[in-house]
Amino acid sequence: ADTPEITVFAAASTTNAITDIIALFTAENKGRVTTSFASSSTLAKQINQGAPADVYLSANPKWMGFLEKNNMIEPGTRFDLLGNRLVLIAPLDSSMDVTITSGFNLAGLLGQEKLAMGDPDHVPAGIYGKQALTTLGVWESVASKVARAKDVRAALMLVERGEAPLGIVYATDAAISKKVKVVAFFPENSHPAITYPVALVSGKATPGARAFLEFLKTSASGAVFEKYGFSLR
Amino acid sequence: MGKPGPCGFVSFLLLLPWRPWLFQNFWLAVWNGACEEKIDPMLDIDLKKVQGDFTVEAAFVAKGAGVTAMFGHSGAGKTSIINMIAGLSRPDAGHIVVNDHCVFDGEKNVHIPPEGRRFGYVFQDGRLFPHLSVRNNLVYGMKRVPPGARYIEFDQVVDLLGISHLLKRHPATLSGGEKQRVAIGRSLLTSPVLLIMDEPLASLDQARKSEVLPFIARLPRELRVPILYVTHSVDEILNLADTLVFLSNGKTLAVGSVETVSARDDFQRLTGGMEAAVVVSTRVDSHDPGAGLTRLEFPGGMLSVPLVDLPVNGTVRARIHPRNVGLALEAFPRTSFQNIFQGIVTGINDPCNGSLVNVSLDIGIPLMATITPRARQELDLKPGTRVHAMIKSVSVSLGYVAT
Amino acid sequence: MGKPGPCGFVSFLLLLPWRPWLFQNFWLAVWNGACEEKIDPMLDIDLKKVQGDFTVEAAFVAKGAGVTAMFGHSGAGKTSIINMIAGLSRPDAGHIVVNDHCVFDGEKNVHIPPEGRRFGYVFQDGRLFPHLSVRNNLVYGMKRVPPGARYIEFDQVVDLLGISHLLKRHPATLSGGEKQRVAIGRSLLTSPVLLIMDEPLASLDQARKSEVLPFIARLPRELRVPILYVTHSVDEILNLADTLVFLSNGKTLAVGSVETVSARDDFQRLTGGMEAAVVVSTRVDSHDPGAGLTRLEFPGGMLSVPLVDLPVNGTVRARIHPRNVGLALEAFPRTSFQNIFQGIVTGINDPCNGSLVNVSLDIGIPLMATITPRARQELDLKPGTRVHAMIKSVSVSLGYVAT
Amino acid sequence: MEFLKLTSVELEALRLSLWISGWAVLGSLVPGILVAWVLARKQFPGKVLLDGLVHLPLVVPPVVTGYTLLLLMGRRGILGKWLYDLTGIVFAFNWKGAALASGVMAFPLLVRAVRLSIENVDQGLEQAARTLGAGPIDLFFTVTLPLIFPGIITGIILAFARSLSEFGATITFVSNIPGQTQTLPLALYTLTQVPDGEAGALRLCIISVVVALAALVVSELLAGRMERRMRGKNRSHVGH
Amino acid sequence: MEFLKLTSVELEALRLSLWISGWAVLGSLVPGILVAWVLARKQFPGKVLLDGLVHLPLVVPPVVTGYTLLLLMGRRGILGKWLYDLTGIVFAFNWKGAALASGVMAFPLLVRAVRLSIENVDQGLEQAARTLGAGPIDLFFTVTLPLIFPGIITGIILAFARSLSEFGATITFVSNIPGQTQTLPLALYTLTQVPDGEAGALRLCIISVVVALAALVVSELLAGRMERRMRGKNRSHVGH
Ligand SMILES: Nc1ncnc2c1ncn2[C@@H]1O[C@H](COP(=O)(O)OP(=O)(O)OP(=O)(O)O)[C@@H](O)[C@H]1O
Ligand SMILES: Nc1ncnc2c1ncn2[C@@H]1O[C@H](COP(=O)(O)OP(=O)(O)OP(=O)(O)O)[C@@H](O)[C@H]1O
Ligand code: MOO
Ligand SMILES: [Mg+2]
Ligand SMILES: [Mg+2]
Repeated sequence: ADTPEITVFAAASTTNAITDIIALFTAENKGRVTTSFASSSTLAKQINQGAPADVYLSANPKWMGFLEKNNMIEPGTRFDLLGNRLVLIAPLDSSMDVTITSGFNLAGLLGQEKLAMGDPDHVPAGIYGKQALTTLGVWESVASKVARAKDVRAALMLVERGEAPLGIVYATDAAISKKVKVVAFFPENSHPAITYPVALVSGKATPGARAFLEFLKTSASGAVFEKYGFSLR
Repeated sequence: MGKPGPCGFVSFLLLLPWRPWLFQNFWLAVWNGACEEKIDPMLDIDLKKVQGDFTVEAAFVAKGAGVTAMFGHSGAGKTSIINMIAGLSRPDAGHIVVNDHCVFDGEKNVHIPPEGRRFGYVFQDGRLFPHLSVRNNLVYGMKRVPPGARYIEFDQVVDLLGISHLLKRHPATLSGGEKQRVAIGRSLLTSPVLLIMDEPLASLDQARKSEVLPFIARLPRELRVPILYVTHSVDEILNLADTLVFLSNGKTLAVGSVETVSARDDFQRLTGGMEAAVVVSTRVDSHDPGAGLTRLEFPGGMLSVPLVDLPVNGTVRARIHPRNVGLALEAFPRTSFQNIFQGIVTGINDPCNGSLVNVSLDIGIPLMATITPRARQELDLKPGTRVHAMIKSVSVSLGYVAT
Repeated sequence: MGKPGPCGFVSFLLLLPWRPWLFQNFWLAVWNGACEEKIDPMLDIDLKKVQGDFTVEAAFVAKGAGVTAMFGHSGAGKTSIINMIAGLSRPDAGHIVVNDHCVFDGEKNVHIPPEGRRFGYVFQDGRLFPHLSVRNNLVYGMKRVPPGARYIEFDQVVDLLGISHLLKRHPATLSGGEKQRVAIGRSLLTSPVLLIMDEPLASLDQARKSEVLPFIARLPRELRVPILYVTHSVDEILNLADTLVFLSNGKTLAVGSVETVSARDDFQRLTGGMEAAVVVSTRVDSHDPGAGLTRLEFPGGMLSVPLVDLPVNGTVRARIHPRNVGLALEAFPRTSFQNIFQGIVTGINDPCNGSLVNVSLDIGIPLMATITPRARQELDLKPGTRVHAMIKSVSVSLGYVAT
Repeated sequence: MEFLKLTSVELEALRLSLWISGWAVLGSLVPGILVAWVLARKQFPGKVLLDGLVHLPLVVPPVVTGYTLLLLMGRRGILGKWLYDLTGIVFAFNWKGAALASGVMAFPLLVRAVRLSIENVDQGLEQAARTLGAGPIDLFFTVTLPLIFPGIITGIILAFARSLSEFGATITFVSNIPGQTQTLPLALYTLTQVPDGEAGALRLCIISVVVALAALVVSELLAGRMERRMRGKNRSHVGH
Repeated sequence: MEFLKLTSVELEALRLSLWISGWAVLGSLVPGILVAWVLARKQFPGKVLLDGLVHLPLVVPPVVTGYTLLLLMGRRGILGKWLYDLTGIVFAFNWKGAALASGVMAFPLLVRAVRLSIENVDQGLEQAARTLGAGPIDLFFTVTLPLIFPGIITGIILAFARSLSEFGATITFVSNIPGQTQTLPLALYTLTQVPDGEAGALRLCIISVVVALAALVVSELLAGRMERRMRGKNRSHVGH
């Protein structure tokens, strides 16, 4: 019979996990899935302009809120799918040894060099990072040493290349790179909870799309997410 | 609705939606109609245009199919004028009427684009298409003329100009003279209704010139195509032209027959005086193949010239150069001078500070002889002296034009 | 180390690190040295080059500072040759030696770049710099010559060419003849050691020509600058040239004095026969201002011509056109003919199928008279007939060159 | 040479990139030449505006262009909606949109190159063509166009290369949908988001470069042939 | 006109953008003209490679260029390290790096425009200059360069506009540090990433456009003056 066609717009940072999950989903013959991975903001704006998305997985609640405000989200379908941790990373060969405590000497560790992180003005990981550093009382001292990257992956790359001795990224990003190591986890209470909300696009609440949304909650999916470093909400 | 005049018709066409290919055929229809009616070819030109500090203000009328030569010092405005006639630049005011068709009228705001005029134009600076082979350069204009309106053959032109071995080449590899010949061929092959040539033979050798010039001279007579011809060569003017337009500083100084205009002082000055000649219109009276002579009748009697192939009773222009006119007080038998005219000295002047003397004679027509002061003393010439003017028949030059 | 010859010296320079400004001064030093030593100017040229289907194979030597005219049909290879001499294209083999300096040698792999040769070149196609004003075009080359090596003044050139009113303009607005004049001025102002001119006067009016030609003619004599002059005008050749190089299909057919080369049949054919003339070298014997005559001595006696401003004992070339030579069986008194030579008919031929007869005479030198068949019959001319050749003094043309 | 074997995803991206860049160039060629001609030859009020408009996609970041396209040509867009009602053509989120985005981004480069060539055309030759009976349109095709051939080639190469690398405007306008809008740069971007993606990214990068290089070589050959013909094979040259 | 008053952040971004684009153009001008000349005039083995290399930044996505720059010119980069040791110049995370990235991205556009112009130069004029005593370098400055002025202007405008909009390579190579590397497009990008940033983004966009338009007008005036001079003020034209 006719397998449902589902289009998933997902934050680029979930590319691996979602790709794997879709493989599982189609293997069960539940439907054919098309994806588009881009930054959450791009996807949100596209959905707002009538993009053919059925499912939207955002890396932060802000852009989900934007779509909700514009009535582009099927009411009652939004839920928080994933969580993430914020970590301090260093190049693999780094000898740096850090414990994150209130007022730890980040500036001293950096010296003349930069701290790579997502742009604290808009990149979710950067926003969380700034909040964490502020809570820990070190933001003032390192603000001028921040290399604000376009997205988390760019920050990751700066550390990979050794251009920055330290960086702040998600645990999931640290997990995909073989050239960096996690130096320390930020205390979970140093920043608001990191959540990835997911929802159906308004008018797209088809059985297929609902099935996919449900499939994300299954333990099979959960295992995949955890494999890539996400925590489940 | 009354029958509209040509200018009216033209303005009407200009109101039509602008479709050049369609248009082109319209113009052709207009021209062809005209040609069939055998309207007497003529140019009626009156132009004014300001270009920087330079003002062109030229007006002339040339009647009958023929060669109109434009002559004037370098920078006199010749190229500027023919650009306007060809439609490449727009005059500020005036009118251009060719063969009774008005192609420009400042007041009625008529301005037919160049492609609607079907004038052939041989440019002073060649302007061959560098991306086309010589053959494609030649046929570029020809292809745009319906076969029915063509009066000249490809092979004929290629042979005349001696460019058959160049057809496959591209202009970049041609020599200066080869380029010039291709440019002439290209415009001839459009079978134009008026042929405009801007110093077309400047870089050709004499042998080629003497082939091309008579061919050009035949076009007006045989095909009724008027020619507007810019040149610095007095020889070419005297050989070709019916009407001479003499320009200076953008103004027409004189317009008229070659005979009258070329006799002007300012014309003679521009040609360096050296080239001055008395030009007479003559009628072919008879041929004498045995003696190798043709006899031409002119108001002063008969002029013998070497045998030429012209119809009896046709007219031909003869040029007698004052430096070739000898004077004697008696007539002598048994000389090689076939032309000895009795005449009377009408004036003597001395233009070159004592090294040369110009003697004006009346032998039925005015004639000039240039002699040395010594000869003047020996012959004791003064106004009223009766003399014999001796002219070698081979020193008389004839124009190509005869009708 | 022995003193290196010029070619060796040149190859040595070519090994130096390539610094054009430096180089330029080197070349100038080389040339200036030469000029001070007053080496007798000469051209020694031997070239071979294949261009497409066309092969240039030309060799000629011209001794003494003077005008070497290159003459040949359109496409004969004139421009190709002077491009090689100027250094703009490299011959496949041969050598080019100018004033004892070797600027190209195929075997020794010497090839001085054009800017090192300091030859002035007036191009057939103008090539003015469109981005520079006329004044800046004129001084472009001048500025690149040290003041000490300049032999010609800016004002002098501008006046001669009549371009002072154009100095502020840009080439785009100039007429054809104006462009040509600026191009001539531009190359003159480089004070070249050899002046190459490719049909430079083609688009000038006669009045301007007669001002510029004598000026050019003076350069070799007064400044010892040799000139290589390409032209289709026989007049210009006969007036200017000392040596005539006659080309056909890329080969030098003949090289030699104007007198000998211009007498060749193939030369006469190319000039249409109409321009043929007997050219004699003469010595200025005396001036007679009262009679308005200058007497020139030549192997046949004395030739009277209108008074000219030439030093006594100088040599000058006189041209006698066969069509201006009249024949009579007796000598007549009281005519305007100042030159009557007794001679003997040496041959008669009839080149034009009965319309003209060429009579060869011996009057001390060979002379030609063209007459009609009728005159031949009347005078009953045959080889051996004694005749009087009558030549109007004003019909003799003189060259500009005298030494 | 395992490394050189393309995966189906890569092949798909390559195919799509070529298709989209091809259409982008094809589609912008005629309007590009037209606009270049108008800018080179005509004087009219508002010329500066047209000029500015043409340069716009070059001046603003690609993302802005993409977003503007989304707003204008999206399914809800001002023009997009109207176009859909009129012709049924949809640009949003399909290859047509990607081609549109690439075309718009490449347009200024095409126009500038062609315009430069048109300004260099000797108008004397066009005048000659008119006296030979060619009207303005006729002569444009038979004289101007062949003479600006090198400029058109340059414009095409610039436009094609720019299209091939177009990322920001494309991902913003038509999103990153494999098989539909995922061109080489977008696939490359996706690969940078996954672990071990670097090798794949490098492969895609090499593919792009090879394609562009091939296009470059073809264009140089074409232009070279034209040039040789117009200058004469054995043109005199200045030696050193 | 509250809307038109720039905030200090915007002013800073504008200042930095102009500074960086200016240096990018200035720095690439001389090598660009040189490379264009070599490509237009010389035949040598490996010419295709040089040609391809020049086009590379146009062909690969800007992010890749930025990444490559990071690999090469970063503080730990192959060349960057060496350059630092030698001269003390650092490109990483400062305006110099931004200018380098912009310059590299704009380079192919500059080269192509100039090359096109050089190919159009009548070599007969250069030959004339040589017979007038100008050596190859002399004539390049006094004849070739003035004649390709329109091409240089076009190249500069393309390069400047491209620099002004450069985003991907810059943000990848030197990151987005306000006051140091945050140019207009980077500031604009930041604003597009927050839900309420549109008004601010529009302002920055308008600033970019105004700057570019001003540059465009100046360039057209310059080129126009040159053109008028070279063609003659009242040049004959074909009317309709
Ligand atoms: N834009 C301009 N500004 C000033 N003068 C100009 C302009 N355009 C042309 N002229 C002048 O107009 C005059 C006429 O030029 P034109 O080309 O018609 O001369 P011509 O008679 O054909 O001369 P030639 O025999 O030398 O070709 C020249 O003196 C030229 O300098
Ligand atoms: N690349 C080429 N391939 C074939 N033939 C060529 C090439 N380049 C030049 N030629 C031929 O060489 C011949 C000599 O040309 P050149 O320009 O030297 O003639 P020229 O004597 O100056 O003639 P003109 O008096 O017409 O200027 C011409 O017939 C020309 O067609
Ligand atoms: O949605 Mo993103 O790619 O984590 O900014
Ligand atoms: Mg003229
Ligand atoms: Mg020639």
